[in-house]
Amino acid sequence: MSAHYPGLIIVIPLVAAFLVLIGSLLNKRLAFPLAALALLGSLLTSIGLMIRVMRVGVVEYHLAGWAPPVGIAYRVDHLNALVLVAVASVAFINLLGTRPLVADLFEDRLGPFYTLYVLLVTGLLGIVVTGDAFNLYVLLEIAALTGYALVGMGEGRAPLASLNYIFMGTVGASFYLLGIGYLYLVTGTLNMADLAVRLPALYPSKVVVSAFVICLAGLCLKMGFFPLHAWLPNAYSHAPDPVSSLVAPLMTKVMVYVMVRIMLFVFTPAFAFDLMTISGPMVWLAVVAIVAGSFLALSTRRLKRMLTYIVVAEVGYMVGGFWLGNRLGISGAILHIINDAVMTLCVFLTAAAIMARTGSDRIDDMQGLFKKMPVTMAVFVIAGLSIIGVPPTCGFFSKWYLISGALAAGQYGFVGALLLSSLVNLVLFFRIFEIAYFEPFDAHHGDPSAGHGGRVLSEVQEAPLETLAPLVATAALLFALGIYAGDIVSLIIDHAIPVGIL
Amino acid sequence: MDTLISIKPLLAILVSLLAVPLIATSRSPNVREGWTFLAAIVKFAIVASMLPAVMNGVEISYKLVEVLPGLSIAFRVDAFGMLFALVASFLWIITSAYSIGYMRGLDEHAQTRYFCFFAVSLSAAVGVAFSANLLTMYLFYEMLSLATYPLVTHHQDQEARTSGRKYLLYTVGASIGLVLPAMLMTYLLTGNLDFSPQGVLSGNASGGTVAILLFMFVFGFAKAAIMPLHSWLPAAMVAPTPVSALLHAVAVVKVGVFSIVRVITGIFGTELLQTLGLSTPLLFVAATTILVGSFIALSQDNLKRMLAFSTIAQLSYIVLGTALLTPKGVTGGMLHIAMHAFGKITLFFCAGAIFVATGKKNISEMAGIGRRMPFTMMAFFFGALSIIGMPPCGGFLSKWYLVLGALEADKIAVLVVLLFSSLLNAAYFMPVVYRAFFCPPEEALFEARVQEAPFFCVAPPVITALISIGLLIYPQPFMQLASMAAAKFTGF
Amino acid sequence: MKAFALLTVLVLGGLLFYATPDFPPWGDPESPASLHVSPYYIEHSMEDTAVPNIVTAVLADYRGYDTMFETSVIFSAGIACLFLLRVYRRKSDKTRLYRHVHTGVTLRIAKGGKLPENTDEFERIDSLWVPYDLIIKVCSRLIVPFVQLFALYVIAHGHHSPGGGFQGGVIFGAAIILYAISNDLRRAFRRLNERAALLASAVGVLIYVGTGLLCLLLGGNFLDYSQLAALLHTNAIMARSHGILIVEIGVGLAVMAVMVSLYYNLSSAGRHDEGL
Amino acid sequence: MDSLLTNFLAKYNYWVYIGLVMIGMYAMIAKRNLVKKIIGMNIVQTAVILFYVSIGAKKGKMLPIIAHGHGDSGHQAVHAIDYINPLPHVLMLTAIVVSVATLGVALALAIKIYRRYGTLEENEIAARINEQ
Repeated sequence: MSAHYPGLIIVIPLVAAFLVLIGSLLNKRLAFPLAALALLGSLLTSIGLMIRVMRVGVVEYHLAGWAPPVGIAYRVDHLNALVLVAVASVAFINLLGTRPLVADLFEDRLGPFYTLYVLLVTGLLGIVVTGDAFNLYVLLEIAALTGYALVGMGEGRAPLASLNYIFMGTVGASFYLLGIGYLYLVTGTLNMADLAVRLPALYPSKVVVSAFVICLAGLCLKMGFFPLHAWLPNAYSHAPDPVSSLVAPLMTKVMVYVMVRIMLFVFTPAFAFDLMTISGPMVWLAVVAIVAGSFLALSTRRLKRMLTYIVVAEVGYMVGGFWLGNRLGISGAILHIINDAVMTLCVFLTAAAIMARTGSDRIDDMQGLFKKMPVTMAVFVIAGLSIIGVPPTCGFFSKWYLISGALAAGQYGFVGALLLSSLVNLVLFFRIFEIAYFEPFDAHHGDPSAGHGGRVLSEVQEAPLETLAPLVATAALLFALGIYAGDIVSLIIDHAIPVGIL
Repeated sequence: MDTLISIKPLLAILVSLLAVPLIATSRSPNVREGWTFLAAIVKFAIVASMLPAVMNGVEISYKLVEVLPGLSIAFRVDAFGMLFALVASFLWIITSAYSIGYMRGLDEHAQTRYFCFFAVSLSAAVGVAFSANLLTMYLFYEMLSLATYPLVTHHQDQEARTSGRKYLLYTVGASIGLVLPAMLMTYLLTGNLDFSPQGVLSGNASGGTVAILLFMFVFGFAKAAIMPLHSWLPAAMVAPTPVSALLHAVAVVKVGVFSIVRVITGIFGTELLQTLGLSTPLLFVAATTILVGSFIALSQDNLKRMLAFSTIAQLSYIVLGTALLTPKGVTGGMLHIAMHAFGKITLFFCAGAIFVATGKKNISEMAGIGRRMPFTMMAFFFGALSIIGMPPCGGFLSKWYLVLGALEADKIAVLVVLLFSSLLNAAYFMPVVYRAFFCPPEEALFEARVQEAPFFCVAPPVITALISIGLLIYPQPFMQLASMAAAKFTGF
Repeated sequence: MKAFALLTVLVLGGLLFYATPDFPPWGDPESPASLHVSPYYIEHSMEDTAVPNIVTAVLADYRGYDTMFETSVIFSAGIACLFLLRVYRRKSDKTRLYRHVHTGVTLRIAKGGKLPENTDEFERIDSLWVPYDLIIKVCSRLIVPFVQLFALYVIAHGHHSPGGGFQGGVIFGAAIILYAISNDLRRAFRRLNERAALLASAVGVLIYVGTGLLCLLLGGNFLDYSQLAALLHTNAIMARSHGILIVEIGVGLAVMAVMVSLYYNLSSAGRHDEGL
Repeated sequence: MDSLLTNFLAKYNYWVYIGLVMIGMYAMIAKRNLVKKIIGMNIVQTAVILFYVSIGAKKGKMLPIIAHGHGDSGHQAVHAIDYINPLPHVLMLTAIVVSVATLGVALALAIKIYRRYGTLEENEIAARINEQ
């Protein structure tokens, strides 16, 4: 069976998505367990796949039995295997952690919700596992489409934000499709490995150059890379809480993965880093992204919005790290894909737990929360420390690699931006800690006449155990990822980066 | 150099961390403080149990986990680390007792939180002492910054909030902004962050780079309160006095100077700095801090703030001693860690005891207090003597070595600074003592009736003052540890 | 905003123009795209799958995996609309409107009121006046069966002529939508209600995925229809051909159901009343 | 001049596709009405479809259904040069479905927005949001 892992990792949640819907038509309480089983299945499969890749190297899987480039093939190397595990575990943990919230928010549409949820995860897993450039587009659209729907179900401005997200996402995906079309036009193939073989002879062609630019622009749009990030903060902050905590950690990270995959394994580093002279400008854009994201985050007093701006800055970390073009920088970017997925999950999940209790997403309404929700806040502190980059949490180690890479590449602007963003994050999180630590709830807190929708003091209590357990597990994961960062890099990421990159 | 693999260093760090859940879940205050005491004693016992081996020239090391290729979280106990760990863990026992008296005496809120974070801070301090490489040290350094934040802001009022912000911004800001990039640059240049007696940078970096790195480190460890990054320390005095006593006279600030000394000796190596002539600018920075700190202390009326500025000045003695780069100077610097610790903690304990007994914070309100609190003020007197560097207190010894070091290095300017600052020390301490005991009866603000603070508040300063005196007569094991470490670092 | 739009569009257009001179001329049989992979499809689809329509062969077999997700995309769109728009709690009207089917007379029944015994003669309506057009109803009633029959033909004949599951499914869905437009949504629900449409869409995709899974369980790779040979009592090549038919049927079912479900939700804004 | 014209004519599909992409993009950015934006989005997607389909074309060749493919008479040699490239068509079948699906979801959201704000003009929606 283990030979079929690459197929099963997608097929299990896909089948489950339909079963979730059918099951929910019978009894809507069936939706959650079926979804949980499916995601557990793909998590276990992804771990199995990871072990297999570490043991035997690259695993290929020919769908429908046709060898590439005629058929679609999966090609799982260390890079996808690692990202697969991250995606599967984040999705699974979030599913468990948000159950009470979902049951409350979408009481009358649990079936469709979990169907879309599982399909979204299927799409993301598919994007990561596939070795076919066009197949990637289809899966991208599955992930995006389900994402639009889930985001659009939020309160207030969510539908508008989601519609903007559709416009941007569709343009991004269309650009990607167009880029792949250009490559197909000159090579006649859609298989990534085959493209990498056939492209070097065509490098001087303007078509390849345009394909590169269009693809990159599309991907930057999809991942919310500054200055194409405008859709992201609205979409993620207005989305329903259980959705933001799924989409924010995974969507941008998977798109960064796609960029890494396309640049390193389709265009090859020789083209992306040496022939195209955009590494420098990309790193500087990343610097701007980081600085802008950090300061935008400073400018808001709403918890979720602040976190989404941090996501914008973090995308800058990864893109900048990747375009440093050296082994350290790319290792840092890949490591940060994993670490940031878990960190973002952790902060969004805690934010969801907090907002579920206080009924408000304003930072100022978090007064006295350390007393009221000690465990949740402790997890929040750990996640915050990780985002700031305090050892031994994982955020420190990806920053370590990124800064090392930048120093080695002589990109001192990027070093400065990373340090600055760490300091801004310090301010951001300690601002919240301070509010939650000082200022005990006063009597008129939660008074409707006070103008904000907070709840009365006595109602605010610790989140339910169902939410706490995944939260604590995520926090533990932050430490584990930090402590084993060296092993992750030397055992996995080192094998994922082409040998030519020093 | 013999090396012994043992888990003891890790245990010494973990003891107080493990005590946290016990402290946090204790139902009655007595049980809670019982756990604190137990943890403190066990910690000291573990540290002390490693002393004989270290005194015999054995280094104890333990590698926890390799986090990055060639870079681990690892511990190594040498003479210098031992010296600091010994001081910190011993004083924790005494401070625990003092905390009980102080916190109960003032009926403070959130005492459980206080004891928990106190324990965490101690773990971090000992962690810094026992770190085998810069990464591990950075880890515990940050942990200490964050763990002391709730202690500094304990009162949760507006003043505490402002001070807390300042505290974090200075200490964490400097460490992220300066130490982290400096550490990364060092790692990129050398591929190694282990502390070694010859340093790791020599031969790997140009003179300019070394100079930049040196100052990034020296200012980055802002806990050492070297000017201009000193102003968090007076602000942090809003904390309860035991916190000021143990953390802001011993653990936190000494972690700062300890880190600087560690980096100077273990990463740069005294030889490298000597050849590059970098000792002079370092001496200049330290001397400036000493003099300016002392002058500002002269002008303070709030007793704790005065002590804080005195601490700022005294910390730079240690840097100064190390920057002399001579065996005697380094010995003096290291010895000063211990001597200043005992002296300054006594003074803080006294300040707290006065506050508990009378509610007074300002020196001007303390005229004649010696008649009411004779034990406390006697302890204060001896503590002050130790800081000034006069016999019969231990402070004399460390200053003596510093002076010898300055002569050895042939730096007369340093000698002048040392002597002049001693004068300044006397100028700001002696009036306090004088007015406490000898002010005319009509000016005295207190009745001449002995009414001391609670026992738990008075006994600790008396004990530390006695130890301070004792250290002049029998300065072991600190003397031997300091000279061993100095010999190792300077290569003599 | 307009200036910005113009600028963006011009930059983009410039980029695209820049590359076009290096394109092979339109319709060039020697273009690289026509020389690498596609000749394999053209020359081997007959012997590999026994399907003359190469597009079908590539769609449902060589790149069948894409198509499976394509069906899933349609399915997600259906669920997405349902999720976004569906309104479950209906306002409890004080009065309800009924129409006498044969005469078109509208009755207003007050709260607590009852209809006459034989309720078949009355149907519930939502607004006071609902168009009641006999000619359209009768004409569409005549057209719908033929459209449906044609849809089945398109699905079944996809092996040999343009057509297949998507096209057939859309046509079948259009037939039902035509019925719903010419009558009203409530009547359409009587033919194909919401649950049935949802079930059909899920089952349709499941047929596709299930076939693939069956191949996997029979020992081949996912979607390798040749493994079905033993079950279908044919050789591997015909098994592929039949496999394609099976999945096309699944696709047709799913697409039909999703089209109908999309129409239900969009036309009534999720309220599932009479719509439009 | 002549070669320029032939070059232009030889690739007229591609020029048209570029024009369509530009029109669609312009509508998406410059138009205020959400439905017009959705239409713009659809135009972009359609333009990409046109581009792909143009790749597959071969002048004067058969559509990709094998002649005489029925029954036993079909076992003649098949030459790739005789048929147009089927792959882009397959890909675009998928892209069409994707664009339909996107359109559906976008319209559903537009309905939701209309339900909430009573308008589909962006500036009016912004005004409503500011009122709240």
